[in-house]
Amino acid sequence: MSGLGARPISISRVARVIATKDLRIELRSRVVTNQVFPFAGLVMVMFAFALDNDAVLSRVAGGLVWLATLFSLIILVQRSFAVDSADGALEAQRVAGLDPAGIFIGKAIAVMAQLVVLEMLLLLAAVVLYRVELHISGVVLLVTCVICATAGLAFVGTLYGGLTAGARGRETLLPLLMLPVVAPVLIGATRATESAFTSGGAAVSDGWPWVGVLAVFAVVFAIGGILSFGSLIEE
Amino acid sequence: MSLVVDFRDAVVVFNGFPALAGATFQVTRGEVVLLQGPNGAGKTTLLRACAGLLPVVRGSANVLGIDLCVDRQSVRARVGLLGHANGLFADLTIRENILFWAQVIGASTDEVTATMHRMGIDGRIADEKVSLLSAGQKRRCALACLVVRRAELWLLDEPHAGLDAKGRDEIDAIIREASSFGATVLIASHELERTKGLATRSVSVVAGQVQ
Amino acid sequence: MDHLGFIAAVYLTTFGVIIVLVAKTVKQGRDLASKVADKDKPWT
Amino acid sequence: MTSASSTTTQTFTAKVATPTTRLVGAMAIVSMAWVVLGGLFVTPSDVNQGDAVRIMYVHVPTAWVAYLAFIVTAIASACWLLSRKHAMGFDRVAGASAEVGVIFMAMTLLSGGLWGRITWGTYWAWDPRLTTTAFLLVTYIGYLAVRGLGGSLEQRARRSAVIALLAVLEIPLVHFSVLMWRSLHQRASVLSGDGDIKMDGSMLTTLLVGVIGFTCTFAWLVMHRSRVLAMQDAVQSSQLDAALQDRASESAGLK
Repeated sequence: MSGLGARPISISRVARVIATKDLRIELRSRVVTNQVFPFAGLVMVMFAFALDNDAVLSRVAGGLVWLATLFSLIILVQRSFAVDSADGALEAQRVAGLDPAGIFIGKAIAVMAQLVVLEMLLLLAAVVLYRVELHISGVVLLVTCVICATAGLAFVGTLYGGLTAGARGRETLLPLLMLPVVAPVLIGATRATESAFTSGGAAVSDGWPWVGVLAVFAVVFAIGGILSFGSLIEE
Repeated sequence: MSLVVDFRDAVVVFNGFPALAGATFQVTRGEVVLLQGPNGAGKTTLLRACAGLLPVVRGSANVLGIDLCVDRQSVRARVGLLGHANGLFADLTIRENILFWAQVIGASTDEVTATMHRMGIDGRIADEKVSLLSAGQKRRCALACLVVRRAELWLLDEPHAGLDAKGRDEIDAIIREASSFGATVLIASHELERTKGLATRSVSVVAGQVQ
Repeated sequence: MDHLGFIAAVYLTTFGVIIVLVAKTVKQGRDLASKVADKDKPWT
Repeated sequence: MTSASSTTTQTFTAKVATPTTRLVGAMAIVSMAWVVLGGLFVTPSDVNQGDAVRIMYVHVPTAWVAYLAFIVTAIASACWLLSRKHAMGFDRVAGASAEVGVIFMAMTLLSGGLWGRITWGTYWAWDPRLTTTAFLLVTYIGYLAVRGLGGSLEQRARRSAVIALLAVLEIPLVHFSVLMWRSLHQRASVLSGDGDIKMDGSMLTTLLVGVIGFTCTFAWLVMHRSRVLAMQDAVQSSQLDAALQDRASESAGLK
């Protein structure tokens, strides 16, 4: 105990430590790997049962991938805040005066990492189950689209997840608040993915304007979250 | 002597109820103050208000020279609150939990190792998942986080609850040591006999007021 | 008048909802006004 | 509250209504009566739309009020965040306006759907304006749910103000992406062509009076509703006073 008193803490350090912590917890507990990923795969199979037509499935594959992502996002965000709320660790972070912007960025980065893995698996499932074809020219578009969409989803998810975690016992509010906000991501990512798959006769070049929308969305909500996260997680 | 805590007629509302109803209360640096009183008297609320978690709606409240009515944020980095929850990550080990706080504030790994040694949570147990530990070990781990964070004001809410005799002795030793390094400590406890030996002063909290 | 049912439905729901809303607000206001001291009514 | 009334000479006579709200209310009643009479009986039917145009006299002002309500909520929320003293009046106006706006938004969608069934033959079309309106409705239902989360008055105000301003970020993005979606995929929208109205004098007047009347109704509702909210907050704080007195006597008795 060499002297007391707080040292200045930078936002980037908080973000890095929080992201590492969240990912390490996931590596230990494997809740997302063992429960959320199988759930997302199950949703993809259920879509096939409901639509029951190979031509339709390969036409709408892009949309189904992103719908399954949105459903999984809800669970993923709830899990991300549950590990903090369980023993009052989120409160401990607030009491310790960690910069809320740092907590926000850190948790969003961890959610992003998990989402990217999930989306890769879902796209693979689409290729296998729905028989979509992906050409080399579409790969660049698809990768850019996934990166931009994932950033947007993670920022919005963390933002509203923080609000519902701050107001304990109101986790059911999360989908109502979050899904309308991520609608542009669903529209944009679906169109871009369909272009990458060239489903419905779409050209790969049609997808790029949508990636622009996704990027704008991610930037807007990154800034919005950094500014407002502190107000939302207070009780 | 500088005042670490200075509450004057402070009213703190929790869930629409004035859990602290005009409390006047001062603590000077280096004191170890025992808060005693029946359940629901406002001990927990007093500690949480000191940590800047609950707003002071009437009266005045200063902690570490910061006016809580104006700014509840900047006091937080300098106090440590140990409530009924330990604030640990159940899926991480003791070492990882303490390292988390050390990395956040930029403390060295040596400091972490030294703290864990002093708290008696080094060796094999340091790499156990927190969810597998006993209540006493969890509590010591939580206190170690406060030490690593270098909190100037320790706010301990029933630190002895749920521990056996040995665990309680260990907590006492940790508190004595923190105090000897200059930390100010507020303890809310029902363990009057035990804590009186520890405390430099005791006050009673009754019906939302400090007497 | 063509589509009388549709037009009547629009007028009835719109004005019906407004009337219910106004009535509820007036009633709530009356109940509370008799309980709250005048010093807490900043508009007076 | 009872303890407060016995100690001091307070009056409880003041009503919610004031001359201003009475004037606004009277204007609302007169113009609404005009809309009903004018819209249903005086005005002729439209060349293109036939009698369906009569729905417009109600639908257009309702939609106008719904959007106005959300603009008011956003502005009041920003004012609350920016005002140095965080005056709770702004928060109450934001809340009252959102409550009224949600109801008017629902009525807009209903009357719009019925009008669409007559004119387009369908209740719903994936038109950017319609879709954005529906998203506004859902977003502000969420906003009202956040207002109901509890906590201190200040926390309620801060949280809901942030949510209202995030909605201001969200809605243009939704609108733009739906716009882009539709323009890329279905160039021929159901909305093109048959929506035109050739307005004569009485029709235009009725529509204008409708907008004025609905705006007055909105103003009246928001004023009254925010006063009701102010009184609810006052009841809460006087309950706090009573509880404080109880605790004081409790601790005195224990000394």
